[in-house]
Amino acid sequence: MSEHIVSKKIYFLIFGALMVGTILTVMAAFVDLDYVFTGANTVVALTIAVIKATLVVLYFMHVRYSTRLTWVIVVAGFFWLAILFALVMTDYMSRSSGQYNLGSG
Amino acid sequence: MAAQVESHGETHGAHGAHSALQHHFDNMEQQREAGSIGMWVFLVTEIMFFGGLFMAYLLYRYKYPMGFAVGSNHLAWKLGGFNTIVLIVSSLTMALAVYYAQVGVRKLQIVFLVATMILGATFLGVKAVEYHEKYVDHLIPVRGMFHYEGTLPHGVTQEQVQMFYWIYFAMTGLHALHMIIGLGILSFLVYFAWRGRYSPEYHAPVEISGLYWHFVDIVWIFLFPLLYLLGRHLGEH
Amino acid sequence: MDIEKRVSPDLPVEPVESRVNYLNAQYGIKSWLLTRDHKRIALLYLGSVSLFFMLGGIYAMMIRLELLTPQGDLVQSQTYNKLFTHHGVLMVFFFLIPSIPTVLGNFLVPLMIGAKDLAFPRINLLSWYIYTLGGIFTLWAMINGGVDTGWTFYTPFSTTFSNTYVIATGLGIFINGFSSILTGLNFIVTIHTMRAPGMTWFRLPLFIWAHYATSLIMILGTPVIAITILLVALERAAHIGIFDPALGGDPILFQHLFWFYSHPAVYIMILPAMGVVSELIANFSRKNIFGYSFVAFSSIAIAVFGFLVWGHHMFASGQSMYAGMIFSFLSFAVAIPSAIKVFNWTATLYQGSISYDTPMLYGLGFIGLFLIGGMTGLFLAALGLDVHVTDTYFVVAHFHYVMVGGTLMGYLGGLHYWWPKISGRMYPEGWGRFAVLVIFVGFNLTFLPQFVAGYLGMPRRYHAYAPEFQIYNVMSSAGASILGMGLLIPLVYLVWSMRYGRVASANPWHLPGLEWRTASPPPTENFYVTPVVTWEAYEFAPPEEMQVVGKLEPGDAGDNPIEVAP
Amino acid sequence: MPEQASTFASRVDALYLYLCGLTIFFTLLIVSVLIFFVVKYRKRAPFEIPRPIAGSIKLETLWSVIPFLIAMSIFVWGANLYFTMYRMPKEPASAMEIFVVGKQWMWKVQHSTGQREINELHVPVGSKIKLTMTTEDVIHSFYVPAFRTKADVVPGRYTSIWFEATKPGRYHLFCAEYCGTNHSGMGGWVEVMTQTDFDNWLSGNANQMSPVAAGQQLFTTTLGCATCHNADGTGGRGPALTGLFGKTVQLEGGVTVTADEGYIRESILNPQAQVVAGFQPIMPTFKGQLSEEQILQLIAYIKSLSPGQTSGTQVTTPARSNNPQAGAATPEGQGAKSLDSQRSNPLNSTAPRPPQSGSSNNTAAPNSRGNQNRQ
Ligand code: HEA
Ligand code: HEA
Ligand code: CUA
Ligand SMILES: [Cu+2]
Repeated sequence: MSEHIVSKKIYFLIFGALMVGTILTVMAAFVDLDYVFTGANTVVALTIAVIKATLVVLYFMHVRYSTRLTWVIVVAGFFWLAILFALVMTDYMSRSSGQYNLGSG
Repeated sequence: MAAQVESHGETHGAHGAHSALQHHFDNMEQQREAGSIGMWVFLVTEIMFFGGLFMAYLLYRYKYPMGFAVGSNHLAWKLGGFNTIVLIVSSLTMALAVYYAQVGVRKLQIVFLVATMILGATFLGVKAVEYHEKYVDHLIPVRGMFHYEGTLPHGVTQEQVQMFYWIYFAMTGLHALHMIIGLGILSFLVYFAWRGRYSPEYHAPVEISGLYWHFVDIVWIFLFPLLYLLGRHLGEH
Repeated sequence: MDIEKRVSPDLPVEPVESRVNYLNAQYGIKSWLLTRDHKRIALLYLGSVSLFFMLGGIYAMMIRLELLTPQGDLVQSQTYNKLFTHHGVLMVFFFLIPSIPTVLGNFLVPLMIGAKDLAFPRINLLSWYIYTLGGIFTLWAMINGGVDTGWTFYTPFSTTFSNTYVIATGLGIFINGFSSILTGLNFIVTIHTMRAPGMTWFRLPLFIWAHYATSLIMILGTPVIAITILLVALERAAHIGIFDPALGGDPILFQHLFWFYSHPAVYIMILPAMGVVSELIANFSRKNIFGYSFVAFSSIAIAVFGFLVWGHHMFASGQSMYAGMIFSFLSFAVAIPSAIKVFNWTATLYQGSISYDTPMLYGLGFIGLFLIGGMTGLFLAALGLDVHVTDTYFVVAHFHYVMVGGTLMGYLGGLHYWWPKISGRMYPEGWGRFAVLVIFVGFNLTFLPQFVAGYLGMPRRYHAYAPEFQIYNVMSSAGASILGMGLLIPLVYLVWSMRYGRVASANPWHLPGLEWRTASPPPTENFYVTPVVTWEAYEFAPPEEMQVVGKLEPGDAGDNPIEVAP
Repeated sequence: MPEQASTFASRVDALYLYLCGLTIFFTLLIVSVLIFFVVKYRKRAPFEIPRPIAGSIKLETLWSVIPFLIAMSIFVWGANLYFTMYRMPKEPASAMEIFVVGKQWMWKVQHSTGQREINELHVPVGSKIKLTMTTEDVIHSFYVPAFRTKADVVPGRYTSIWFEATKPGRYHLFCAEYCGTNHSGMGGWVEVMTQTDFDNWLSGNANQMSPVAAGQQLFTTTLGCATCHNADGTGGRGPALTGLFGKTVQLEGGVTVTADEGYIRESILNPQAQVVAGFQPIMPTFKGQLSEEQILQLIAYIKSLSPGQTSGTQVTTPARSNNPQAGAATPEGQGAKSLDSQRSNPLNSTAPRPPQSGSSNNTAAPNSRGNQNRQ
């Protein structure tokens, strides 16, 4: 398959979206969202970051127009990171006192 | 060595003998694809490389949420935000440099590569200013040098703030290192672009370096909120 | 045996040099050190990997010598600690992990898929330089004083308490890691983009599947150990409390990060060997492998699920019990693909035409020893039992069974199997079989008693031990000297055969694989004509139907297996 | 088979035998089939081409599912055993608590009745013993093969295991986690005695203060905790400590924690990290001033203020009467002082630590522990 040339217009559109995302991130960070649930700010910040990253990956990095293989590689990368996070945190979050681990409070 | 490559299948023909074709590839398409997959696979290793630090971040933030908020609130978020914008613009210029390589406008290609480099250097300059501020504030997380001078809220100790700061330095330092490498790659690209090496048929190096540059940008997209903004909603301490 | 009989003594043996091949295409040191030919790089790796193996082996012999008596009288405890650390570091990072991929994989992946080279020849050479640099770094650290942390570098001992060359060794391993990453990257890209026409995924030899799976682990796991080692170095240098509980850090985090790589790394070690054994079993019984897709996908399954079980090294370490349970469950799950392989290999033999050449003997030895090693892995994955045997010689015996009995056997088997292709010469068959026997006996004598000592409670990394364990240690040391002798034999005759061995034909074993359809040794380009694959993997055909695509003239001596025996 | 001297031993051995049986079964199965095939189907003619066999889904299923089921049986068995071994017995009051501190390269033991030992552990046969363990420096691992139990001790944390010895005798105690130069020398003996022998042994070594008494002395006199928490722990400027242990505590900032060993330790070393709701953060840190053993003594004392929750001190032995509070006449930590090699500690400062203490001495500050807001 031959390569796909993304038009300049799309680049500028994405750029605009990224800027908006950045501004939103900053604005959201200063609003206390803890009343929704604890850590809501982080969730918002990360959601925006993930959207921004996805835009970069899809358009600036042309994954949208690439082979399935590229998709698989990208997804695999993040999936493995998730494995690392998930299983390590399983350990820490399920440590409870009174049993084998009397870790503090 | 076999200069004359025996190509196989139907794919050969048109661009069989481009001067940039390495002897072990059948055609440019195969070579380009190999390069691009190679870079993607490399970026996956980069994800995992940064991943170790993100893991440490996740764990210690989980353990010391307040300590992290205190440390974070002491960072210069305006400088960080400025740098975020700088990087996003540099991603745009990089994408445009690739675009002009694809359509074969050499002059604009060079212009945008150089613009990307200038933006990258700006980022590093701002970063240096930030590091210097931290140095002045005794926030270098080395034993004996670190001391957070602000008042600590209940439940926060010096160690926790220090924990934030080493993660901050490790992550942004590693990121900056990648930026520096990126600048090195870009200067090669500028040199070869100036020599007229890239054409609509052959510009894989520009494209692949672009992937790298965008990846470094993505890392920053996560670092900025995670490091600079995590405790802003709690107000200044 | 019958192969040897078929050699007609009066047949003129054509000297290898007469044909242009990768070995004689160019001469001089520079042509080697700057080569981009994957086959030459494989030989560079063969040299360096063997060097590290011998060093590691010498350390092993010193360990065994020390453990002859319970008192710990030969060397001081500090020295002993360095011995097993150096042994472990060299064997794991500088021998076993690179061994099969960089030597056999480098040589054979392009040949087997019908490519002219790996996708990135320069990166391939670079990876060898990085490996060498890392090795020199590590050796330098060892000569200057050494490390005593064990190959696992547990914190806070390694970060705060040890006063040996932790940073230098760590950097050596860190550098070496990039060589591993680059090799994996190269393989993945090559297998994806460089297969010859007609070489579909399901026509790939299982060796390639195994290397693909291995490469996945290399690129996904190695970066994590790299950053972890960097953090250990940083913590040692700046003492900022990353892993130091005194400063709010968590030493267990290190263990998570370390094993996130190091457990998958044990599959980096075993998967290529499994690939070799699949080749050996199929080819020496002249049959296609039983359940091809099961064997192929079990490699991928091992690679993927292998990432989910690292916590089984931490059952007694202070990890949460629930996490322990998850990890234990997954460890049992990951054993199933290995079981599938073992059963399929066995079934492949059914109604085959089995010959007893040295490589096959290694292959059969592998199955038996890996079986025992793997089954004892199940002992360790069983939570309540692991509490008793963790950090004892039971573990030591387990991993030597899989690593030495498994991977080393596979590596030696592969080396013998492809030796004619690599060197253009045959190894001496009689000596080969004799060496297998000695190695097999020596190996079992060395490591079986360690299971007993371990279950009786002898902790590992012990310089001096309780006298009641002596009997097992004496047996083990005796076995180790037999094993050492056994390993000496191939070392000698392989070197010898490079010059004096019988000249090998293009296809001495009469097999259908692509690598056998080019000359021995192959020309630099591998194939003069890009092969078009029209046959399935392990599809045996009468010799006259097997087309040879990598020769200069059609009538090249050695092409017709009936006229010219090996 | 090593000596079986605890209630776990036979259960671990049973699982072991089951696995040995499986291993032998599969090894014999595969090896005999292998040999049979290799002999039966050996090559008869040079270029034989045996009939290709693609495979069989039925067989594949069979030899995936059966091993999986077998594996699951091992998993369930092993997990069950694990929980028995590592989860404290339900009735904590019935267990006798012993404190163990690992240190390069020795095990320091203190009984709830005050007896101290190094590299030895005396326990009575037939009662549940709970070990609460930590370490002053690196990770060690407490391993008694005859009991089939072991656990790593991790700096900055408490690890507990329990066992019930079943047979009097002298058994090896090993350190199983590599801990440096003299790792192989870090061991000793566990002496399991009949109850009467044990009582005699206790009374023969009774001139030492119990951890509770020592802790009380630290609390009231040496450290002056009583100024704020009151001598009987009823509280004052500091929160009340009576009945605290095991309860849920409301912290400043809305967080709640369970008052377990780790919490108490944390509060002593890093008082600012967990301030009880309604109190001022005025408590100074005791980081660097206390050995691990002294912290354990304080914990023992605070536990003793919550009678329902205490464990060790509840064990009534004749020896206890020989070990009266009068023992308090002996100066504090007589044992602690002599056993603890008096590590000099550069970190005996009050919080927050000034930006000095540049000594990069490797052995610095193994006593001071970081705080942990969460485990
Ligand atoms: C090549 C390397 C290699 C391989 C392949 C394996 C394979 C396995 N290992 Fe091993 N292991 C090591 C190298 C390896 N290991 C090393 C180096 C260490 C120690 C590190 C250190 O601490 O220094 C270690 C330690 C280790 C531990 C930690 C011990 C401890 O420290 O307490 C555990 C625990 O679960 C474990 C389990 C397993 C399991 C379940 C497998 C499985 O993958 C095995 C699967 C294979 C089979 C099961 C055999 C074939 C199957 C059949 C014949 C069918 C019958 C099967 C069933 C009924 C299920 N290993
Ligand atoms: C690839 C991995 C690998 C290999 C191949 C080996 C090979 C051997 N190992 Fe190793 N071993 C490890 C990996 C490996 N080991 C690891 C990871 C550890 C843990 C380290 C730690 O705890 O940190 C360990 C630990 C370890 C111990 C435990 C130490 C302790 O805990 O105190 C012992 C003890 O017997 C031992 C013995 C041996 C022996 C006898 C061999 C033999 O198979 C070696 C045979 C090889 C040769 C002898 C060299 C080749 C032959 C020649 C050059 C001929 C000339 C030589 C002679 C005639 C002597 N090893
Ligand atoms: Cu303490 Cu090993
Ligand atoms: Cu493992």
